[in-house]
Amino acid sequence: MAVRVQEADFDPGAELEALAVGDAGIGAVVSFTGLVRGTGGVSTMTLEHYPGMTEKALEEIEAEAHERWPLQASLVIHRVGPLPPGARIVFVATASRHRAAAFEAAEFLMDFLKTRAPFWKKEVAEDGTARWVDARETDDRAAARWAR
Amino acid sequence: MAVRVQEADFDPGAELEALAVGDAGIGAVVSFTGLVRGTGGVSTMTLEHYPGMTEKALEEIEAEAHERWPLQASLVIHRVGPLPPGARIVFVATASRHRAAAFEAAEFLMDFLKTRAPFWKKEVAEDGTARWVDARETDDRAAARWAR
Amino acid sequence: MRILYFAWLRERIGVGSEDLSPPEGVSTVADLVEWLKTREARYAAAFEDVAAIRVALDQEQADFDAPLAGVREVALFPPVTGG
Amino acid sequence: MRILYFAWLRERIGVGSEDLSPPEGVSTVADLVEWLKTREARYAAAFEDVAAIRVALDQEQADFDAPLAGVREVALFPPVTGG
Repeated sequence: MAVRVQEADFDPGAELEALAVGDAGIGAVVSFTGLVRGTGGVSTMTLEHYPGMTEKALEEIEAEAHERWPLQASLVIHRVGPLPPGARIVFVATASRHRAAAFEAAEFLMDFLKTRAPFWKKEVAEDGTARWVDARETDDRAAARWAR
Repeated sequence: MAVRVQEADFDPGAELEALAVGDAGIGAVVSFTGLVRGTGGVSTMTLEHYPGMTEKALEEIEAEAHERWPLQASLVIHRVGPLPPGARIVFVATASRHRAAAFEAAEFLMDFLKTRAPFWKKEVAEDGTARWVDARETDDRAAARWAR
Repeated sequence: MRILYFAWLRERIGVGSEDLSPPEGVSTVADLVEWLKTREARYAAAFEDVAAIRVALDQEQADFDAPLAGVREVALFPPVTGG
Repeated sequence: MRILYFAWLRERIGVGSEDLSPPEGVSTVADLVEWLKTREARYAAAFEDVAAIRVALDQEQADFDAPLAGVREVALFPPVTGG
């Protein structure tokens, strides 16, 4: 169980390898990697965040996932700062005995991260114009399905 | 879109990297890795399959996933032969513009692989006794939810 | 007709594949299994619980009432357990 | 009281954080925002559509009717868009 907020890139393969080590009961590992899309003329995506609250919010979301599903391990990495198209932005990984828990927990982590963690995306286009990305209603709906 | 049936191990990090290369529209990559659990005194898990039909079945399942969801890329790897505890057995990865399609397609691929692809698992315990793994009813139920 | 067996079915019958010519009247998968059971005790034992057996005809999943006409490869096996 | 602004709210107001002492009578988040709007035009412009603003009190998400008593850090920002 770990969260990391960092400017640096990360290595999904190494993270997946480390996640499953040391617990012989793990049978299923799910990962999600979010990338900066290079379509629509975006030249840079800048991630702003709220230092302090970000880590807290991610840790709370992760703790809730462990409370809801029998997870042996999990990891959330979110990058901040300016990122070029194709760059990794976010990584979520979950490990469990069976696949249903690992899949559901990973989706839950992403849905809550998208609606509760204090990150804001700003797109700079190739012509230099900048715009803050609008929140998506589909993200709110995705998060709402986990209500209990 | 690719399927591979092989004795050799694979590198999830390298596979994820290759999957997302060359399509700037990819924003979400989901992976599932299945591991041999080392609990319950299992010393070797042997995967038998039906050469010819295996590849065909996996390709059909993958084609159906592409028909149901807007995927930019996908990959299915399944190992055969004897595998020790902790070894990777199966890898499924999907890439799409948004995360919902990537998650759902990966779950669909796993559910159908578990119930339609001709693989059979035999466990050999530390005391030398062998048993064929029984099919799980939960896998049938998981596959049934994709009926349409 | 080539007949393939997998997993514990292969172990109980003792071979992974064989070429057989079923007699006239064997027109469906169910007929084939009934005929196999009459051949030897090991077949009768292997097919004791036909509900536990799945079939593929020319590498496509099929039902027990599927016709065998034109089929070159019949595979009989327990429910799959990969993944 | 430390007040933080993020994303386009920070850009419109022109600072990321400031230490302010709201007058008596400012007891909820809604009161605070109304008071900020009276300070300068840039605040009035930034908070034109309060439905588009979210708030965290001492780094925990909160509602506009939440009381400010005992709160040290108020963060105002648009809906989050990470991930």
